[in-house]
Amino acid sequence: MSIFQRLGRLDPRVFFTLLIFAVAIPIISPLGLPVPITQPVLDAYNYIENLPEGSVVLYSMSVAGGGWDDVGGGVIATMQHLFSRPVKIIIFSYFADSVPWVEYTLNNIDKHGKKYGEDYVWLGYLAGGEAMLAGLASSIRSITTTDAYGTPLDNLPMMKDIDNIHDIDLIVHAEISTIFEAYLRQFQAPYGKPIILICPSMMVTMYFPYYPNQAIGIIGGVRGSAEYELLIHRPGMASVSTDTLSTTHILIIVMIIMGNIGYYFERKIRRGE
Amino acid sequence: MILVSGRISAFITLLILCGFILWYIMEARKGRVPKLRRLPALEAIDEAVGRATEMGRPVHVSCGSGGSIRDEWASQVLAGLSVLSYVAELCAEYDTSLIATTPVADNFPIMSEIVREAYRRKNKEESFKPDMVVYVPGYNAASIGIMVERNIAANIMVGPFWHESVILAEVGASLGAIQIGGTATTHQLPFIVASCDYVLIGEEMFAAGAYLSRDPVQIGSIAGMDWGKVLAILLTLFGLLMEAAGFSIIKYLNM
Amino acid sequence: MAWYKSREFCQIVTLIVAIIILITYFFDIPGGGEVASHLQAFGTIVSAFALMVGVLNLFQIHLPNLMRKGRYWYTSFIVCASIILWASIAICLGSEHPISRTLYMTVNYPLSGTAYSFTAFYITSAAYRAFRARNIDSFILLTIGTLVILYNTPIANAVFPTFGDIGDWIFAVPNKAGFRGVVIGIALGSVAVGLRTLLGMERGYLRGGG
Amino acid sequence: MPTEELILNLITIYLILGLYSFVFKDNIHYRLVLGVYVGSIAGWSLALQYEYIVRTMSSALSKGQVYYILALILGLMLFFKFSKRHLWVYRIPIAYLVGLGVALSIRAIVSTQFLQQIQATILPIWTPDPWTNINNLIFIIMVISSLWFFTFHFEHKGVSEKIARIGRYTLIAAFGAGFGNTVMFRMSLITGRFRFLLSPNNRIYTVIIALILIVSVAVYEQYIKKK
Repeated sequence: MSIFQRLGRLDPRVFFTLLIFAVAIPIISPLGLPVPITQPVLDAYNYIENLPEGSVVLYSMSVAGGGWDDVGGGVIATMQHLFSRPVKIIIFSYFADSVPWVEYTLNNIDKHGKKYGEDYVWLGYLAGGEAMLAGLASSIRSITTTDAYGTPLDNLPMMKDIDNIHDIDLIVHAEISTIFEAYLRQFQAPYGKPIILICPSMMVTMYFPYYPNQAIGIIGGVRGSAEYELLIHRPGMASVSTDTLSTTHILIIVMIIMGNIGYYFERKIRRGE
Repeated sequence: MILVSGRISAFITLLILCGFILWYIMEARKGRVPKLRRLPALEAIDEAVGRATEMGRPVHVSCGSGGSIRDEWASQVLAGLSVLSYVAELCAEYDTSLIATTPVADNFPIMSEIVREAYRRKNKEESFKPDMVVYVPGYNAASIGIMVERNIAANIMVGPFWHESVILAEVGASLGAIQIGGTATTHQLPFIVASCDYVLIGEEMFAAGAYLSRDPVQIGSIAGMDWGKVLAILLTLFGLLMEAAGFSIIKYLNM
Repeated sequence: MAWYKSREFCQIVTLIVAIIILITYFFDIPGGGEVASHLQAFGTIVSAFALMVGVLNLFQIHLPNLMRKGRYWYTSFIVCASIILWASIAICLGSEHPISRTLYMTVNYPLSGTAYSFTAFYITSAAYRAFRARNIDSFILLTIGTLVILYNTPIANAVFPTFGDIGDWIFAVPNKAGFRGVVIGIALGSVAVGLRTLLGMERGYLRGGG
Repeated sequence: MPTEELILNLITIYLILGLYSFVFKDNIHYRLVLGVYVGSIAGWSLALQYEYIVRTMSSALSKGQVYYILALILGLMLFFKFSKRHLWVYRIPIAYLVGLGVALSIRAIVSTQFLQQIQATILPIWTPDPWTNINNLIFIIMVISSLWFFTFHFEHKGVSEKIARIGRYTLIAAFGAGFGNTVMFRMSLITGRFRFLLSPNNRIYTVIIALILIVSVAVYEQYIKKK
């Protein structure tokens, strides 16, 4: 068997090892490669930047452990951006697993003097799936009468005049699973509320048909997150990961080329026989 | 009792679609069974089980790596279950060992019931073992452990899949198993297409149950779906024409 | 056989629940939405019990394996032990308690993250196997796939900005169009499967074959 | 680094490396970590579901919604799965779940995945910008042909076959794009794990534990072979 032929029949473990190096090297010594900014991210940024004073934002933080590394940067960056704007924020989670990450996010941003209960509220994990979202749209109090810490909503100053979807101006939804369509069905289709979506990069292709009519902006994965971090001038966890994206992607391209060379020679020899 | 605004056109469309399907079902009852195009992926199931039988190795079936029978993924899970039912029957017939896995607790009891039922139909209820259907939390890492441990010869994965699809398919390929995949979770379709031997793309998997049953009435329901597609195409073209004439139909679609 | 033991009875339960949910969605019935949301809340409670059934199934499989010291009996032992450990800590102290949190952050989070990232390995081998110019189909898959990978590579993008334009076009036109076709088809397929299930004709669900 | 944190980190590093070791070879460390993974997820979700039931039931009962007892009974009926004689009991909650799922999966799908998608396909093809017109036209043709590709009943012959073929190519192109795009997501996940493993504090331990794993697997396999 020639060397070229062998290229087409490599043991997968060879490139598993190469992959480990491709990931590890930029982490140990960062390369600092540039990232251009894309339109869906810019749209999301501009919308938040131009929210009128006193707007209410419903933040659905539905990211859990497994996907945090991909979308966490975007979550922190958008949350940071919202906290720097004169708006009120209501946070809830669709999944129980997301609860620790909400606390993690709130501990890792600069709150710009926003006070709990007056400027932002954390409702905790709200069970019930899509029915919960429908309930939330008609009345928040039909789903939960207290916040995550057990304080009745009526005792929180900012919640006094807020109860249903009509009091809310923007929905930001961060997810790692595929529940975004439920948000479209419950918030966007019936009430026409704008939604900004933060989702893993692989979901971008799936959700792209909804942009820009149904989702006004999409922040997709590490790359979108890194762009958003650049826009708010706070490089964070996503910016660190973009270097490894370059190296690993190049590795995959090289492997595809090797596979094709191997295949080409294999076929040539088979034809010769 | 009035229709909720914003859902009127959807309700009417749903009725029309159901009408198409019911019409073909009735036609089929009268003996006019529509012809269907071949779906090689479904025909490959027999081949896959047959090969597993010859090799004396088990068949692995997965009805999705997420998505429960009680939420909006139900239709995909049901499609997977109909394939499971068929495979279980084949396995019962040939005495091939079967292993069905799911990470979704809701689906687990119903899968187990379906396999038991399939064995009962082939009068082999005594061969049914509770460990044929396994609830596997931590599916991404644990299911491949099971696949390697049992050294499966066929890997049939039809249902709503998430990132696990590529893991399962690649491990299956490394074991040399025949792989049949099908899903309607659009972002996983690329992997199923790239790494399985036979694929059911999106809608094709919903036809699986009817196709495998070879029941004329169910086959009728598939032909009904085709008219739904024609409706979609006609609506698009009609919308374009009307738009050109300066009249927008979009607001009627949102009614 | 008593009527309540029959499959037809189950079929009727399914049909009634489905019809209530559908009617309350499309029609404006006073209190209808509330009934539907209670029915769904019931569903969540039932599925919480389904999880318990699933965990019992784990014991059903792993305990006998442990008893007869079968293959990988040590895995079986650890599975049973960690279920008991985790469940008892998180139930007794509550999932919000610092000890439960530490447990979650030390074990559950890193392990689920690791298991998720398994895909990174297998995706490379899938790309290697599948992206070969065998025929027109795989040639298209290869070309578009490679272009999108390059589009997503920050450095390639910075060096050749054209990749950005090509990538944007791929996403806006063929990708969006293809998936739109798939999505519309899925809607139709779901309606068909749903209807067949409600009519008691779908093969998978509580029904005989054939 | 305080000792407790170090110990926790060492445990985490072992768990991560043990799980990763499977991609190279099925080995004893993978099997051990797998047990922890499966068990911890099952135990953790058991606890969450238990909390959920308690919370929902107590809030429902406090609101006087006594009928939530029905849900409890429905749930308990699932346990008849383990009874041979009364198996029929557990089909009822399943029937309930299926009814719920079917209705939920079809009720909104017509609007979001059918009508709104059609609506978004009705794009202007007579704008002043020729480039947009061409793109929109290509787009519409691709959507229609990929829909046509899925027809099962109509014969694909002649023109019909050509349309279906355009549809097929469109789908494959879409899948190629989807594949290429997912690569990024996966790579960012693995990066997250490696950022932890290779953080300045953990680097050295990661290397040590990795070496221990390799050596112990080799020794263990020799031992098994001899036995």
